[in-house]
Amino acid sequence: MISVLFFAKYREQLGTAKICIESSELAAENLTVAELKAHLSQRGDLWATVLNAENTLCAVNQDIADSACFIREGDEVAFYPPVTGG
Amino acid sequence: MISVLFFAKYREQLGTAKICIESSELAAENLTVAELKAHLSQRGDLWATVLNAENTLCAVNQDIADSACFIREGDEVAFYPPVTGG
Amino acid sequence: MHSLVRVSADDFDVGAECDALRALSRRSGAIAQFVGVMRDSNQGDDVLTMELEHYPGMTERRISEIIERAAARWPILAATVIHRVGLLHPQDQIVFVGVSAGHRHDAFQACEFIMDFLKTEAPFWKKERTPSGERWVDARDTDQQALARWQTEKA
Amino acid sequence: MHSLVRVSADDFDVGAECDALRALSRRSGAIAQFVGVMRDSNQGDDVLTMELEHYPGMTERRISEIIERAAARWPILAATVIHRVGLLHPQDQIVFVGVSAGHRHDAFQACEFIMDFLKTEAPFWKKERTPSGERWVDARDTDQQALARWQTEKA
Repeated sequence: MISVLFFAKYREQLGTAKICIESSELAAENLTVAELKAHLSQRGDLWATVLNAENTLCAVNQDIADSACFIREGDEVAFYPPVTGG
Repeated sequence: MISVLFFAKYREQLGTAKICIESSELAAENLTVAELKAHLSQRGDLWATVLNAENTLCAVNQDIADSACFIREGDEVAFYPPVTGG
Repeated sequence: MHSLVRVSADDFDVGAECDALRALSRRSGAIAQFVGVMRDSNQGDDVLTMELEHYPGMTERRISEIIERAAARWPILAATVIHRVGLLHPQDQIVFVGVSAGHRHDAFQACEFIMDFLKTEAPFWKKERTPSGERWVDARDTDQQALARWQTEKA
Repeated sequence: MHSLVRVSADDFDVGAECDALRALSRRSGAIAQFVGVMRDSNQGDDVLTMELEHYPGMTERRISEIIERAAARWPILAATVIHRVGLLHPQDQIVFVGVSAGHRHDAFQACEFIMDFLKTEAPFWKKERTPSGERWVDARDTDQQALARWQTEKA
Protein backbone atom coordinates (compact mmCIF):
# COMPACT_ATOMS: atom_id res chain seq x y z
CA MET A 1 0.00 0.00 0.00
CA ILE A 2 1.12 3.57 -0.66
CA SER A 3 -0.35 6.70 0.95
CA VAL A 4 -1.00 9.79 -1.10
CA LEU A 5 -1.47 13.13 0.70
CA PHE A 6 -2.91 16.39 -0.61
CA PHE A 7 -2.44 19.79 0.97
CA ALA A 8 -3.97 23.24 1.01
CA LYS A 9 -5.85 24.22 -2.17
CA TYR A 10 -5.46 20.72 -3.64
CA ARG A 11 -6.85 19.11 -0.48
CA GLU A 12 -9.90 21.34 -0.80
CA GLN A 13 -10.32 20.91 -4.56
CA LEU A 14 -10.08 17.11 -4.43
CA GLY A 15 -12.08 16.94 -1.20
CA THR A 16 -9.57 14.61 0.46
CA ALA A 17 -6.41 14.92 2.54
CA LYS A 18 -5.23 11.34 2.12
CA ILE A 19 -5.93 8.29 -0.02
CA CYS A 20 -4.46 4.83 0.25
CA ILE A 21 -3.70 2.79 -2.87
CA GLU A 22 -3.31 -0.98 -2.67
CA SER A 23 -0.40 -2.34 -4.68
CA SER A 24 -2.82 -4.69 -6.43
CA GLU A 25 -4.50 -1.63 -7.98
CA LEU A 26 -1.31 -0.63 -9.74
CA ALA A 27 0.09 -1.89 -13.02
CA ALA A 28 3.72 -2.13 -11.87
CA GLU A 29 5.34 -2.95 -8.54
CA ASN A 30 7.71 0.02 -8.66
CA LEU A 31 6.09 2.95 -10.39
CA THR A 32 7.34 6.48 -10.97
CA VAL A 33 5.72 9.68 -9.77
CA ALA A 34 4.69 10.32 -13.41
CA GLU A 35 3.03 6.91 -13.53
CA LEU A 36 1.23 7.53 -10.23
CA LYS A 37 -0.03 10.85 -11.57
CA ALA A 38 -1.34 9.12 -14.70
CA HIS A 39 -3.04 6.48 -12.57
CA LEU A 40 -4.72 9.03 -10.30
CA SER A 41 -5.71 11.23 -13.25
CA GLN A 42 -8.14 8.48 -14.27
CA ARG A 43 -10.26 9.53 -11.30
CA GLY A 44 -11.55 12.52 -13.26
CA ASP A 45 -10.79 15.86 -14.90
CA LEU A 46 -10.28 17.66 -11.61
CA TRP A 47 -7.65 15.12 -10.55
CA ALA A 48 -5.92 15.34 -13.92
CA THR A 49 -5.86 19.12 -13.74
CA VAL A 50 -4.50 19.30 -10.19
CA LEU A 51 -1.86 16.58 -10.67
CA ASN A 52 -0.63 17.80 -14.03
CA ALA A 53 -0.55 21.53 -13.22
CA GLU A 54 2.88 22.89 -14.12
CA ASN A 55 3.65 24.08 -10.59
CA THR A 56 2.33 21.05 -8.67
CA LEU A 57 5.02 19.83 -6.29
CA CYS A 58 5.58 16.27 -5.17
CA ALA A 59 7.35 14.73 -2.19
CA VAL A 60 8.11 11.05 -1.65
CA ASN A 61 8.71 10.09 1.97
CA GLN A 62 8.89 13.81 2.77
CA ASP A 63 11.72 14.49 0.31
CA ILE A 64 11.06 16.59 -2.78
CA ALA A 65 10.70 14.28 -5.77
CA ASP A 66 10.59 14.75 -9.54
CA SER A 67 8.48 12.85 -12.08
CA ALA A 68 11.11 10.15 -12.55
CA CYS A 69 11.35 9.31 -8.84
CA PHE A 70 10.35 5.71 -8.02
CA ILE A 71 7.65 4.95 -5.47
CA ARG A 72 7.81 1.70 -3.51
CA GLU A 73 5.43 -0.26 -1.30
CA GLY A 74 4.85 1.59 1.97
CA ASP A 75 5.93 4.99 0.64
CA GLU A 76 4.23 8.26 1.54
CA VAL A 77 3.65 10.49 -1.50
CA ALA A 78 2.39 14.07 -1.29
CA PHE A 79 1.13 16.50 -3.93
CA TYR A 80 0.87 20.17 -3.07
CA PRO A 81 0.83 23.69 -4.57
CA PRO A 82 3.78 26.13 -4.29
CA VAL A 83 4.46 26.97 -0.65
CA THR A 84 3.53 30.29 0.94
CA GLY A 85 4.75 30.21 4.54
CA GLY A 86 7.01 32.55 6.46
CA MET B 1 35.70 80.38 25.65
CA ILE B 2 35.79 77.05 23.84
CA SER B 3 35.58 73.61 25.46
CA VAL B 4 37.82 70.80 24.31
CA LEU B 5 36.90 67.21 25.22
CA PHE B 6 39.02 64.07 25.09
CA PHE B 7 37.72 60.52 25.12
CA ALA B 8 38.87 56.99 25.85
CA LYS B 9 42.62 56.36 25.35
CA TYR B 10 43.29 60.06 24.72
CA ARG B 11 41.47 61.08 27.90
CA GLU B 12 43.70 58.67 29.83
CA GLN B 13 46.92 59.61 28.04
CA LEU B 14 46.41 63.36 28.51
CA GLY B 15 45.00 62.90 32.00
CA THR B 16 42.02 65.12 31.33
CA ALA B 17 38.49 64.76 29.96
CA LYS B 18 37.89 68.47 29.31
CA ILE B 19 39.79 71.73 29.11
CA CYS B 20 38.47 75.23 28.62
CA ILE B 21 40.37 77.76 26.51
CA GLU B 22 39.70 81.47 26.90
CA SER B 23 39.47 83.38 23.64
CA SER B 24 42.15 85.76 24.92
CA GLU B 25 44.62 82.84 24.88
CA LEU B 26 44.19 82.35 21.15
CA ALA B 27 45.90 84.25 18.33
CA ALA B 28 42.81 84.58 16.14
CA GLU B 29 39.11 85.02 16.90
CA ASN B 30 38.00 82.28 14.48
CA LEU B 31 40.55 79.52 14.30
CA THR B 32 40.49 76.22 12.41
CA VAL B 33 40.74 72.76 13.90
CA ALA B 34 44.30 72.58 12.51
CA GLU B 35 45.16 75.83 14.32
CA LEU B 36 43.63 74.58 17.57
CA LYS B 37 45.70 71.39 17.26
CA ALA B 38 48.85 73.46 16.77
CA HIS B 39 47.97 75.62 19.77
CA LEU B 40 47.35 72.63 22.04
CA SER B 41 50.46 70.82 20.78
CA GLN B 42 52.54 73.49 22.54
CA ARG B 43 51.49 71.83 25.80
CA GLY B 44 54.05 69.08 25.24
CA ASP B 45 55.14 66.09 23.17
CA LEU B 46 52.33 63.85 24.40
CA TRP B 47 49.73 66.42 23.31
CA ALA B 48 51.41 66.86 19.93
CA THR B 49 51.50 63.10 19.41
CA VAL B 50 47.85 62.52 20.36
CA LEU B 51 46.47 65.47 18.40
CA ASN B 52 48.50 64.87 15.25
CA ALA B 53 48.08 61.09 15.09
CA GLU B 54 46.83 60.14 11.64
CA ASN B 55 43.65 58.48 12.88
CA THR B 56 42.68 61.08 15.53
CA LEU B 57 39.09 62.14 14.94
CA CYS B 58 37.59 65.54 15.68
CA ALA B 59 34.06 66.76 16.25
CA VAL B 60 32.90 70.36 16.50
CA ASN B 61 29.58 70.81 18.29
CA GLN B 62 29.10 67.04 18.03
CA ASP B 63 29.43 66.95 14.25
CA ILE B 64 32.44 65.28 12.64
CA ALA B 65 34.88 68.00 11.57
CA ASP B 66 38.00 68.09 9.38
CA SER B 67 41.15 70.19 9.88
CA ALA B 68 39.76 73.13 7.92
CA CYS B 69 36.60 73.44 10.03
CA PHE B 70 36.28 76.77 11.86
CA ILE B 71 35.81 76.93 15.61
CA ARG B 72 33.92 79.84 17.12
CA GLU B 73 33.42 81.26 20.59
CA GLY B 74 31.29 78.91 22.68
CA ASP B 75 31.96 75.85 20.51
CA GLU B 76 32.48 72.34 21.89
CA VAL B 77 35.40 70.54 20.26
CA ALA B 78 36.24 66.86 20.82
CA PHE B 79 39.27 64.76 19.93
CA TYR B 80 39.00 60.99 20.06
CA PRO B 81 40.47 57.76 18.71
CA PRO B 82 38.68 55.55 16.13
CA VAL B 83 35.44 54.23 17.58
CA THR B 84 34.95 50.64 18.74
CA GLY B 85 31.34 50.26 19.87
CA GLY B 86 28.63 47.87 18.83
CA MET C 1 26.22 23.86 15.81
CA HIS C 2 23.02 23.88 17.86
CA SER C 3 19.79 23.79 15.94
CA LEU C 4 16.19 24.06 17.10
CA VAL C 5 13.12 23.76 14.89
CA ARG C 6 9.59 24.12 16.20
CA VAL C 7 6.28 24.19 14.31
CA SER C 8 3.35 24.90 16.56
CA ALA C 9 0.10 26.79 16.95
CA ASP C 10 1.58 28.51 20.02
CA ASP C 11 2.96 32.03 19.95
CA PHE C 12 6.67 32.48 20.74
CA ASP C 13 8.67 34.79 23.00
CA VAL C 14 11.38 36.53 20.97
CA GLY C 15 13.26 37.62 24.10
CA ALA C 16 13.38 34.09 25.49
CA GLU C 17 14.57 32.68 22.14
CA CYS C 18 17.27 35.33 21.91
CA ASP C 19 18.40 34.62 25.50
CA ALA C 20 18.56 30.90 24.71
CA LEU C 21 20.73 31.51 21.64
CA ARG C 22 23.00 33.80 23.64
CA ALA C 23 23.40 31.27 26.45
CA LEU C 24 24.46 28.48 24.07
CA SER C 25 27.96 29.73 23.34
CA ARG C 26 30.49 32.02 24.97
CA ARG C 27 31.96 32.56 21.50
CA SER C 28 28.80 34.21 20.21
CA GLY C 29 29.27 37.89 19.41
CA ALA C 30 26.32 38.39 17.09
CA ILE C 31 22.70 37.27 17.01
CA ALA C 32 20.69 38.12 13.89
CA GLN C 33 16.96 37.58 14.12
CA PHE C 34 13.97 37.80 11.87
CA VAL C 35 10.33 37.94 12.91
CA GLY C 36 7.67 37.62 10.23
CA VAL C 37 4.48 39.47 11.10
CA MET C 38 0.96 39.17 9.71
CA ARG C 39 -0.08 42.24 7.71
CA ASP C 40 -3.67 43.45 7.67
CA SER C 41 -3.82 43.69 3.88
CA ASN C 42 -2.60 41.82 0.81
CA GLN C 43 -2.94 42.68 -2.88
CA GLY C 44 -5.12 45.66 -2.01
CA ASP C 45 -7.62 43.76 0.12
CA ASP C 46 -8.12 43.81 3.87
CA VAL C 47 -7.14 40.56 5.50
CA LEU C 48 -9.17 39.73 8.61
CA THR C 49 -7.57 36.43 9.62
CA MET C 50 -5.21 33.88 8.19
CA GLU C 51 -5.08 30.10 8.50
CA LEU C 52 -1.69 28.41 8.15
CA GLU C 53 -1.54 24.77 7.06
CA HIS C 54 1.61 22.65 6.96
CA TYR C 55 2.85 19.14 6.19
CA PRO C 56 3.73 17.75 9.64
CA GLY C 57 7.07 15.99 9.67
CA MET C 58 8.23 17.16 6.27
CA THR C 59 8.12 20.80 7.35
CA GLU C 60 10.48 20.21 10.26
CA ARG C 61 12.79 18.11 8.07
CA ARG C 62 12.99 20.73 5.34
CA ILE C 63 13.73 23.50 7.82
CA SER C 64 16.44 21.43 9.54
CA GLU C 65 17.98 20.76 6.16
CA ILE C 66 17.94 24.50 5.28
CA ILE C 67 19.71 25.25 8.58
CA GLU C 68 22.35 22.61 7.77
CA ARG C 69 22.98 24.24 4.40
CA ALA C 70 23.41 27.63 6.08
CA ALA C 71 25.81 26.13 8.62
CA ALA C 72 27.88 24.60 5.81
CA ARG C 73 28.21 28.01 4.20
CA TRP C 74 28.81 30.35 7.16
CA PRO C 75 30.50 29.64 10.51
CA ILE C 76 27.42 29.83 12.70
CA LEU C 77 27.13 28.60 16.29
CA ALA C 78 23.39 28.07 16.64
CA ALA C 79 20.12 28.57 14.81
CA THR C 80 16.49 28.56 15.91
CA VAL C 81 13.48 28.46 13.61
CA ILE C 82 9.94 28.65 14.96
CA HIS C 83 6.91 28.74 12.68
CA ARG C 84 3.31 29.02 13.74
CA VAL C 85 0.38 27.21 12.16
CA GLY C 86 -3.38 27.55 12.62
CA LEU C 87 -5.42 30.72 12.96
CA LEU C 88 -3.58 34.06 13.02
CA HIS C 89 -4.67 37.69 13.23
CA PRO C 90 -3.10 40.91 11.90
CA GLN C 91 0.09 41.87 13.76
CA ASP C 92 0.52 38.31 15.07
CA GLN C 93 3.99 36.82 14.90
CA ILE C 94 4.25 34.12 12.22
CA VAL C 95 7.87 33.02 12.08
CA PHE C 96 11.10 33.47 14.04
CA VAL C 97 14.58 32.84 12.64
CA GLY C 98 17.50 33.47 15.00
CA VAL C 99 21.16 32.81 14.20
CA SER C 100 24.13 33.12 16.54
CA ALA C 101 27.65 33.54 15.15
CA GLY C 102 31.02 34.94 16.12
CA HIS C 103 30.66 37.85 13.73
CA ARG C 104 27.70 39.85 12.54
CA HIS C 105 27.90 39.47 8.78
CA ASP C 106 27.82 35.67 9.05
CA ALA C 107 24.81 35.88 11.38
CA PHE C 108 22.95 38.27 9.04
CA GLN C 109 23.70 36.25 5.91
CA ALA C 110 22.73 32.90 7.43
CA CYS C 111 19.53 34.37 8.91
CA GLU C 112 18.37 35.85 5.60
CA PHE C 113 19.42 32.69 3.71
CA ILE C 114 17.33 30.49 6.04
CA MET C 115 14.35 32.83 5.71
CA ASP C 116 14.59 32.97 1.89
CA PHE C 117 14.68 29.17 1.55
CA LEU C 118 12.01 28.64 4.19
CA LYS C 119 9.75 30.88 2.08
CA THR C 120 10.20 28.73 -1.03
CA GLU C 121 10.88 25.20 0.26
CA ALA C 122 9.17 24.63 3.60
CA PRO C 123 5.67 23.17 3.08
CA PHE C 124 3.39 25.83 4.60
CA TRP C 125 0.32 27.31 2.96
CA LYS C 126 -1.61 30.45 3.89
CA LYS C 127 -5.33 30.92 3.47
CA GLU C 128 -6.63 34.45 3.95
CA ARG C 129 -10.07 35.52 5.05
CA THR C 130 -11.02 38.85 3.45
CA PRO C 131 -14.34 40.74 3.61
CA SER C 132 -15.26 39.06 0.29
CA GLY C 133 -14.41 35.51 1.35
CA GLU C 134 -11.58 33.06 1.78
CA ARG C 135 -8.67 32.54 -0.65
CA TRP C 136 -5.41 30.64 -0.77
CA VAL C 137 -2.41 32.91 -1.04
CA ASP C 138 -0.46 32.52 -4.29
CA ALA C 139 3.30 32.02 -4.19
CA ARG C 140 5.15 35.22 -5.07
CA ASP C 141 7.70 35.50 -7.87
CA THR C 142 9.78 37.80 -5.67
CA ASP C 143 10.34 34.93 -3.24
CA GLN C 144 11.77 32.80 -6.05
CA GLN C 145 13.85 35.73 -7.25
CA ALA C 146 15.29 36.22 -3.77
CA LEU C 147 17.06 32.87 -4.11
CA ALA C 148 19.14 34.00 -7.08
CA ARG C 149 21.34 36.03 -4.76
CA TRP C 150 22.52 32.93 -2.92
CA GLN C 151 23.77 31.40 -6.14
CA THR C 152 25.83 34.39 -7.22
CA GLU C 153 26.76 36.38 -4.15
CA LYS C 154 29.95 35.38 -2.40
CA ALA C 155 29.50 34.53 1.28
CA MET D 1 9.06 56.48 10.23
CA HIS D 2 9.31 55.91 13.97
CA SER D 3 12.77 56.03 15.44
CA LEU D 4 14.01 55.32 18.96
CA VAL D 5 17.60 55.71 20.18
CA ARG D 6 18.67 54.88 23.72
CA VAL D 7 22.16 54.85 25.23
CA SER D 8 22.16 53.58 28.78
CA ALA D 9 23.94 51.41 31.33
CA ASP D 10 20.73 49.37 31.67
CA ASP D 11 20.22 46.02 30.00
CA PHE D 12 17.41 45.74 27.44
CA ASP D 13 14.59 43.28 26.79
CA VAL D 14 14.72 42.07 23.19
CA GLY D 15 11.18 40.68 23.36
CA ALA D 16 9.73 43.96 24.58
CA GLU D 17 11.58 45.93 21.90
CA CYS D 18 10.35 43.55 19.21
CA ASP D 19 6.77 43.81 20.50
CA ALA D 20 7.03 47.61 20.47
CA LEU D 21 8.23 47.63 16.84
CA ARG D 22 5.47 45.24 15.87
CA ALA D 23 2.78 47.35 17.56
CA LEU D 24 3.85 50.53 15.75
CA SER D 25 2.42 49.68 12.34
CA ARG D 26 -0.21 47.36 10.92
CA ARG D 27 1.71 47.48 7.63
CA SER D 28 4.77 45.80 9.15
CA GLY D 29 5.40 42.32 7.78
CA ALA D 30 9.05 41.96 8.71
CA ILE D 31 11.19 42.78 11.72
CA ALA D 32 14.94 42.26 11.37
CA GLN D 33 16.95 42.47 14.57
CA PHE D 34 20.56 42.36 15.62
CA VAL D 35 21.90 41.80 19.13
CA GLY D 36 25.61 42.33 19.73
CA VAL D 37 26.94 40.13 22.52
CA MET D 38 30.13 40.37 24.57
CA ARG D 39 32.58 37.56 23.77
CA ASP D 40 34.85 36.10 26.43
CA SER D 41 37.98 36.42 24.31
CA ASN D 42 39.56 38.82 21.81
CA GLN D 43 42.78 38.51 19.80
CA GLY D 44 43.62 35.28 21.59
CA ASP D 45 43.26 36.63 25.13
CA ASP D 46 40.57 35.97 27.71
CA VAL D 47 38.43 39.01 28.38
CA LEU D 48 37.10 39.21 31.93
CA THR D 49 35.09 42.42 31.75
CA MET D 50 34.63 45.33 29.39
CA GLU D 51 34.02 49.03 30.04
CA LEU D 52 32.16 51.00 27.40
CA GLU D 53 32.68 54.77 27.19
CA HIS D 54 30.72 57.12 24.93
CA TYR D 55 30.34 60.79 24.01
CA PRO D 56 26.97 61.71 25.54
CA GLY D 57 24.82 63.73 23.15
CA MET D 58 26.91 63.15 20.07
CA THR D 59 26.39 59.39 20.24
CA GLU D 60 22.61 59.71 20.12
CA ARG D 61 22.82 62.31 17.33
CA ARG D 62 25.07 60.14 15.18
CA ILE D 63 22.86 57.10 15.61
CA SER D 64 19.71 59.07 14.77
CA GLU D 65 21.44 60.35 11.67
CA ILE D 66 22.44 56.81 10.61
CA ILE D 67 18.80 55.70 11.01
CA GLU D 68 17.68 58.63 8.82
CA ARG D 69 20.12 57.58 6.12
CA ALA D 70 18.79 54.00 6.25
CA ALA D 71 15.20 55.29 6.04
CA ALA D 72 16.09 57.37 2.98
CA ARG D 73 17.45 54.27 1.25
CA TRP D 74 14.90 51.58 2.15
CA PRO D 75 11.14 51.89 2.84
CA ILE D 76 11.25 51.13 6.55
CA LEU D 77 8.46 51.78 9.05
CA ALA D 78 10.37 51.98 12.33
CA ALA D 79 13.83 51.50 13.80
CA THR D 80 15.12 51.08 17.35
CA VAL D 81 18.75 51.28 18.43
CA ILE D 82 19.79 50.63 22.02
CA HIS D 83 23.43 50.66 23.10
CA ARG D 84 24.75 49.94 26.55
CA VAL D 85 27.63 51.74 28.24
CA GLY D 86 29.55 51.06 31.46
CA LEU D 87 30.71 47.72 32.83
CA LEU D 88 29.83 44.57 30.88
CA HIS D 89 30.57 40.87 31.34
CA PRO D 90 30.94 38.03 28.82
CA GLN D 91 27.62 37.03 27.21
CA ASP D 92 26.05 40.38 28.17
CA GLN D 93 24.00 42.13 25.51
CA ILE D 94 25.78 45.21 24.14
CA VAL D 95 23.66 46.60 21.35
CA PHE D 96 20.20 46.11 19.82
CA VAL D 97 19.19 47.20 16.33
CA GLY D 98 15.62 46.44 15.27
CA VAL D 99 14.02 47.48 11.99
CA SER D 100 10.40 47.05 10.93
CA ALA D 101 9.45 47.12 7.25
CA GLY D 102 6.76 45.88 4.90
CA HIS D 103 9.10 43.34 3.35
CA ARG D 104 11.96 41.31 4.73
CA HIS D 105 14.83 42.25 2.44
CA ASP D 106 14.37 45.96 3.23
CA ALA D 107 14.33 45.17 6.96
CA PHE D 108 17.49 43.03 6.73
CA GLN D 109 19.38 45.55 4.62
CA ALA D 110 18.49 48.55 6.79
CA CYS D 111 19.34 46.63 9.98
CA GLU D 112 22.79 45.60 8.77
CA PHE D 113 23.44 49.07 7.29
CA ILE D 114 22.65 50.73 10.64
CA MET D 115 24.88 48.26 12.48
CA ASP D 116 27.79 48.71 10.05
CA PHE D 117 27.71 52.50 10.34
CA LEU D 118 27.17 52.43 14.10
CA LYS D 119 30.38 50.37 14.34
CA THR D 120 32.42 53.00 12.49
CA GLU D 121 30.73 56.32 13.24
CA ALA D 122 29.05 56.25 16.65
CA PRO D 123 31.43 57.48 19.36
CA PHE D 124 31.77 54.47 21.65
CA TRP D 125 35.03 53.01 22.93
CA LYS D 126 35.68 49.63 24.53
CA LYS D 127 38.26 48.95 27.20
CA GLU D 128 38.91 45.30 27.97
CA ARG D 129 40.17 43.81 31.22
CA THR D 130 42.25 40.70 30.53
CA PRO D 131 44.27 38.56 32.99
CA SER D 132 47.34 40.64 32.04
CA GLY D 133 45.71 44.04 32.54
CA GLU D 134 43.51 46.62 30.87
CA ARG D 135 43.66 47.69 27.22
CA TRP D 136 41.67 49.84 24.83
CA VAL D 137 40.27 47.86 21.92
CA ASP D 138 41.68 48.89 18.54
CA ALA D 139 39.32 49.68 15.67
CA ARG D 140 39.14 46.80 13.19
CA ASP D 141 39.88 47.14 9.49
CA THR D 142 37.06 44.69 8.77
CA ASP D 143 34.56 47.19 10.16
CA GLN D 144 35.79 49.84 7.71
CA GLN D 145 35.73 47.28 4.90
CA ALA D 146 32.12 46.38 5.72
CA LEU D 147 31.10 49.89 4.62
CA ALA D 148 32.31 49.38 1.04
CA ARG D 149 29.29 47.20 0.33
CA TRP D 150 26.89 50.07 0.93
CA GLN D 151 28.61 52.19 -1.71
CA THR D 152 28.47 49.57 -4.45
CA GLU D 153 25.62 47.21 -3.72
CA LYS D 154 22.23 48.11 -5.09
CA ALA D 155 19.53 48.40 -2.44
